[in-house]
Amino acid sequence: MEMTYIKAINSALMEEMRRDENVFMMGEDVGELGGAFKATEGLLEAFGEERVIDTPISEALIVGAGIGAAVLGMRPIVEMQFADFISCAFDQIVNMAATTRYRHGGRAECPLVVRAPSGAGIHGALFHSQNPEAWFTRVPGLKVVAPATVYDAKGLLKAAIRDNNPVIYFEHKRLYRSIKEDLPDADFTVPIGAAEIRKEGTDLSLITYGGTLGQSLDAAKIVEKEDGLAVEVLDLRTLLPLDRDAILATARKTGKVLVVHEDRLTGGIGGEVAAIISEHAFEFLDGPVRRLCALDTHVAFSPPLEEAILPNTNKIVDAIRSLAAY
Amino acid sequence: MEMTYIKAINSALMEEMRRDENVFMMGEDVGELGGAFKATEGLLEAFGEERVIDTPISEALIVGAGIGAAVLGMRPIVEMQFADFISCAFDQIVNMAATTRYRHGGRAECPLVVRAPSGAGIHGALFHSQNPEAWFTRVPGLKVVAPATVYDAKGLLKAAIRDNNPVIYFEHKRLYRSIKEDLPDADFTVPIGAAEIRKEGTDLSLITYGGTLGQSLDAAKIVEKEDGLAVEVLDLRTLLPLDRDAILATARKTGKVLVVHEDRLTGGIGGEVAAIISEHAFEFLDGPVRRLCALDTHVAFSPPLEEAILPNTNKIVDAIRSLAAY
Amino acid sequence: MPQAEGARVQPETAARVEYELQLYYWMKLIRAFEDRVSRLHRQNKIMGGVYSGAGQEAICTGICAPLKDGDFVAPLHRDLGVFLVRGCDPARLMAQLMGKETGLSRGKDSFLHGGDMEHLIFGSTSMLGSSLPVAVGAALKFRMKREKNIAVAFFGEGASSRGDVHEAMNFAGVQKLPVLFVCENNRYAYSTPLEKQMAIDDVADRAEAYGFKGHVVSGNDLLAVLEVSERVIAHVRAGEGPALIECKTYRYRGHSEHDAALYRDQEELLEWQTRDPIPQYELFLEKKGHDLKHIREQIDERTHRVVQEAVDFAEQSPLPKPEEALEDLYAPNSGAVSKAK
Amino acid sequence: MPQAEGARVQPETAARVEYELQLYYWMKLIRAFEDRVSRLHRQNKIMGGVYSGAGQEAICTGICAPLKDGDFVAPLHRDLGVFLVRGCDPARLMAQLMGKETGLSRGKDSFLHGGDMEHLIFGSTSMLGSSLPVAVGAALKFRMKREKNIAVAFFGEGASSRGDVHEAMNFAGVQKLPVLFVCENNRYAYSTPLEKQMAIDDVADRAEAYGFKGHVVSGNDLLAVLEVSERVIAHVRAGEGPALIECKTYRYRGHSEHDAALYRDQEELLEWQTRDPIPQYELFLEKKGHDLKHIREQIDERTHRVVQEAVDFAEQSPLPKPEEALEDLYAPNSGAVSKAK
Ligand SMILES: Cc1ncc(C[n+]2csc(CCOP(=O)(O)OP(=O)(O)O)c2C)c(N)n1
Ligand SMILES: Cc1ncc(C[n+]2csc(CCOP(=O)(O)OP(=O)(O)O)c2C)c(N)n1
Ligand SMILES: [Mg+2]
Ligand SMILES: [Mg+2]
Repeated sequence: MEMTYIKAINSALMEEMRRDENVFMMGEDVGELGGAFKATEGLLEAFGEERVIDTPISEALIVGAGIGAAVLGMRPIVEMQFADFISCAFDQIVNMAATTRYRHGGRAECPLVVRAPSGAGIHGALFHSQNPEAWFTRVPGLKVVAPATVYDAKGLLKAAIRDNNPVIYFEHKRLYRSIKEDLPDADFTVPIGAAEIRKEGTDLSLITYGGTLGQSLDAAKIVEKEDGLAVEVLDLRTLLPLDRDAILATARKTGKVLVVHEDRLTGGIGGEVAAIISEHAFEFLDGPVRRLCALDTHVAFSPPLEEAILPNTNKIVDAIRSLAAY
Repeated sequence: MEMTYIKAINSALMEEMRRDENVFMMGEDVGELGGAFKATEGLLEAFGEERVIDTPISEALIVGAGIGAAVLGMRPIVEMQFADFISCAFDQIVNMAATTRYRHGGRAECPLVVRAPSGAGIHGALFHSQNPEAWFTRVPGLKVVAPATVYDAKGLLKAAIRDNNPVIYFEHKRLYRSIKEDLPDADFTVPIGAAEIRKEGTDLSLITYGGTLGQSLDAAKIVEKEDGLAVEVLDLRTLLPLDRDAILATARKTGKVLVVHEDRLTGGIGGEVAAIISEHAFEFLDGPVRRLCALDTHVAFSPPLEEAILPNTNKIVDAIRSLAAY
Repeated sequence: MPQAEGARVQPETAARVEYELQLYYWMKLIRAFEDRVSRLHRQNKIMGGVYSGAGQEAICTGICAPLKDGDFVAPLHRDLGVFLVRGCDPARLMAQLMGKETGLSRGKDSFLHGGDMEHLIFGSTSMLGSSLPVAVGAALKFRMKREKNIAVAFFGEGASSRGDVHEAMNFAGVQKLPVLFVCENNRYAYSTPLEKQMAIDDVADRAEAYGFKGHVVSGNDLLAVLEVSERVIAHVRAGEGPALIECKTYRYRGHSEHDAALYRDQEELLEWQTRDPIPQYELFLEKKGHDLKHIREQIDERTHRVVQEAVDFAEQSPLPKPEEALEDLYAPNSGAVSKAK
Repeated sequence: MPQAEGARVQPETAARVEYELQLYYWMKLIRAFEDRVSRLHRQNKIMGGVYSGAGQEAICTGICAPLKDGDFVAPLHRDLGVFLVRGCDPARLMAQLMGKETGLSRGKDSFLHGGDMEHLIFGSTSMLGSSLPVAVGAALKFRMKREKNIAVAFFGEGASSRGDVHEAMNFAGVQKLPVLFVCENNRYAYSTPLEKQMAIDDVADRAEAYGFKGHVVSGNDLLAVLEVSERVIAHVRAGEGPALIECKTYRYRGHSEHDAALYRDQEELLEWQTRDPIPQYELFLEKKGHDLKHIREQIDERTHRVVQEAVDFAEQSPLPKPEEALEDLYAPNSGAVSKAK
């Protein structure tokens, strides 16, 4: 069935709640409203108030209560209305959820999913545009995923729900209604921890995820056509744990790597990826690992500023050309 | 005067509060107790309850109130009893303090210092051993410092207090009473943003900061003596903004770089440093940029685990030898 | 008791009359400004989230009118009125909403997140409730510096569920700080009705759990708000500690301009509209013998002009330049002299 | 009213007598265990932070005694007694404190941060107050699954200042969840006395602000704690919503074993020691006609043996192996079958 990214999320929630009665949904306005973005539309009608819980504005409680239910065997999915507000639940995620199993000596499980609508490019300004993934990818005990396609949106969410560990699921708001895909009717999951090559190539590797996959593929097509460059595009899909094999394989294959993400440069995941490549594929490199990311600032509101700050297809094209020419 | 690292902090606080009546101190048990580590000892007696404020256990309030006083021209220094609890004030730091100037269009200042006793190696286990610096070094609008010497402990704290921006000051608990130095009696500051070469060398660069500087210097001495290796040791001192010039200069000079920190490998600052070097000193590299950091886990309690997790002099020696042999 | 403690009988001075008309002007200006903002949003001239406070004008007006120079205010997303009553230039405010260079944040942030520190209006983040600790810190400064100013923090009943609100109120109570907490209880947090947010009727009841007094007032009745705010603000200013005023009210529009608010009963809206703060106040003016028709015409003309000028200014203002994206992140450190008096 | 609502007169069954002696045993065991822990700390056999609950034994005992199988408890740093009363093996608990492989966390975490999920004892993080939302989530599960279990969250009056506590209590009130909040008010948070923590006398007063009832009880009087806890737990279990019990108490030792507690008045300590929960309860046993001397001897012998066995077990247990540092981070995903009944 053809569906949008947001619909894929919605149908994953529907199907998983139907499949497993221990799955439930909790967050602000997830019930009657169906969520600020309609990701949870129809859930209340299908599963009732006890499994689709509207909460007060209490992000720490939302995550904390999710943890409490999870360690008793439930599979809560909690929603941050915007990923930006995950900062208000930060301690619960990085200290409580992430360490639950470790500090119980392996005798506890915390199968919690935190859904976080992230990303910029929608005039959301400082507090509705954030890409907070790198705050969490440095936290052992968590898993972090960031689907870039409709298929992955559904498959990774299902995998996250079925995973026995806390998973932070970053869904990119700009993709919600801007991409569509024909999905199989049968149940499927996308494995957590596996990157995916979206386009093969031999001249240069472009490693990206989430909101910048589309732009990266567009850019790859442009340089293919205009410059005859064969760019390999690797979609990380899971940000913790990183798929080191896939990252190193493409780096070794092409010898030139450009990392692209919408999160800012400094402290973004690109640094970690570049460091891994530089350390473990050093002999294979024909040029520096470069990064094209948002500028090192907050995502500003006014269009000229936002445009200057965020990556886009043109900027990626330029970066590819420059690296190819190295 | 010879003093310990903790005494250097204490005397910086004393002197700055004496110098500027707008400086004040706020936190849990900072008054009569003088702080859990005695960093604020004597302040209450010297400056009274109005400028040395014992707060309830409310980290978000502590930082938030600091911001409110700061934007009105005060210079609050707030203490997290342990850096680990900074997670409870996370939103106030990364969203409120870091964006204050930006979202006011440059028409506000937030001269706030957050002191955070961090670091492991004292059997503190998961929640009293954290090195949370990399959560903050990816946040524009903040400055982050991490002194490794007694001199810097004092000079960077003074610079932080006089800085017109929010500064997170990570003080390493293991250094509190384990290192001593003779400090000048006259007022001095250490500039924020400037790394410092602690030992010159030509064979290999070791870049580090905070708790691992001492071990790194020890390791450098060992390999100098035993292997005749001249290791250059760069102490970052400021983690945001990074001193890119100093980083690139040493990398270009020696062609081989080992980054060492007590924070975990994945998502630590080492990744950013390695990425910067790999991108901007690519032509100069004679080997991969390597990282020696804590293992990718929480800091466990039991001595054999803690020992396995944390870097130490021997591990650094091995890493230097291995990279030198590349 | 016909002469209750705080219900001071105001002498009918010319100043008082002028003040009462000024209050009317403010409510009308807020309404006119916000109506225009909603329209501009529909015309795609304002992007991003737009949160109308229509229906709640008596609160911003009634709380801010008794404030003095040097008082600190921390408004939230629905408190455009606070900006206007506290003296923010309407033109710069409109430019802010349009992301212009001349706006409060120079295009950096959207809607009401740009503050105006010249008027001690602190720009909030989006994280609801997180400005309460900040207001408490401002009050701490006033106390430390022996200034007779107060800090005022506004928040919705929805925000009251945030931990930051608890921490802020508790500390304010312990330290007896000059801070006024103003809860605008409009019965909904986005789509979430009161009963899913709290198990009590009045947020004001929380104040006692922090050692200070909570007051409940009809937020749609300007005179009622004023009566409480004048009295309570005087107490707070006198150093008697913090206070909480809860204003019961209702938002007319959706949560944001994107929201059709289908989760609400249309009846409920209509009923609240019969308690609109503006006609209520007009009745009072009429009773006091004012020629309301005349006044309304005058004031409508004035608010219309002010709003139009604001729109003109904003529309003619330039957008920021791309390179400004990296400006305003850090304050320079020239001399590092501290600023507080 | 000699027969107050909850003061149910217990028939003097053999079971009741046994229960009363069991309570005595628990208090004595906690005291003996903690005394030994303090000693072991001085001997450098326990590293890291050690927080003694000496003086507060009646609370863990009186709250936990009426609990049933399947109830969930979230103790904090001073609640070693909760582990013992809820059935955690003393030997594994002692091994936990010594960082041994056989400890609750297999050496991963220190002191009471290792939980014992076999007995539904949830290991807390150090971040005070953050386990209250977790307990609320456990209660949510009980409600969803129609289980007649309850969740109990312990916290100090110091932790009550944290935002998480507010968010947890508010939501528990809204949802009328089967959760009991237990505040151990020992007058100090580390060095910080009550009056710097809150402007009210009783944390219990906060409960009403969340729509449920707060109860104050002498935390040094086991019978008083029991009287309230049996009654309140029955209500919570019956689905009547959450409740808060505040137990007034005092900690004998410093905040941790590193702390000499010089900020406290020695008089205050001595006065509280006259209200020690153990002799108070002994008086009760005597009044009931027990041969106290005999019982005490028996029980001292038993607690001593249990503690000694725990120490022996812990000391003989191996330390974890270095390579285990990377174990226990992630749960395997074998089949991913969900676990709740
Ligand atoms: C911490 C946080 N969580 C969620 C949101 C998303 N959000 C924006 S406004 C709103 C409802 C606010 O309700 P209330 O505080 O009652 O103010 P009102 O909009 O009714 O004026 C929500 C949930 C937010 N801004 N901040
Ligand atoms: C969020 C947080 N801030 C600070 C601390 C440090 N700390 C540990 S115990 C303690 C005092 C706790 O007081 P209270 O809650 O009353 O419990 P008590 O120790 O008196 O039993 C403090 C400040 C902490 N553990 N967590
Ligand atoms: Mg509301
Ligand atoms: Mg206490």
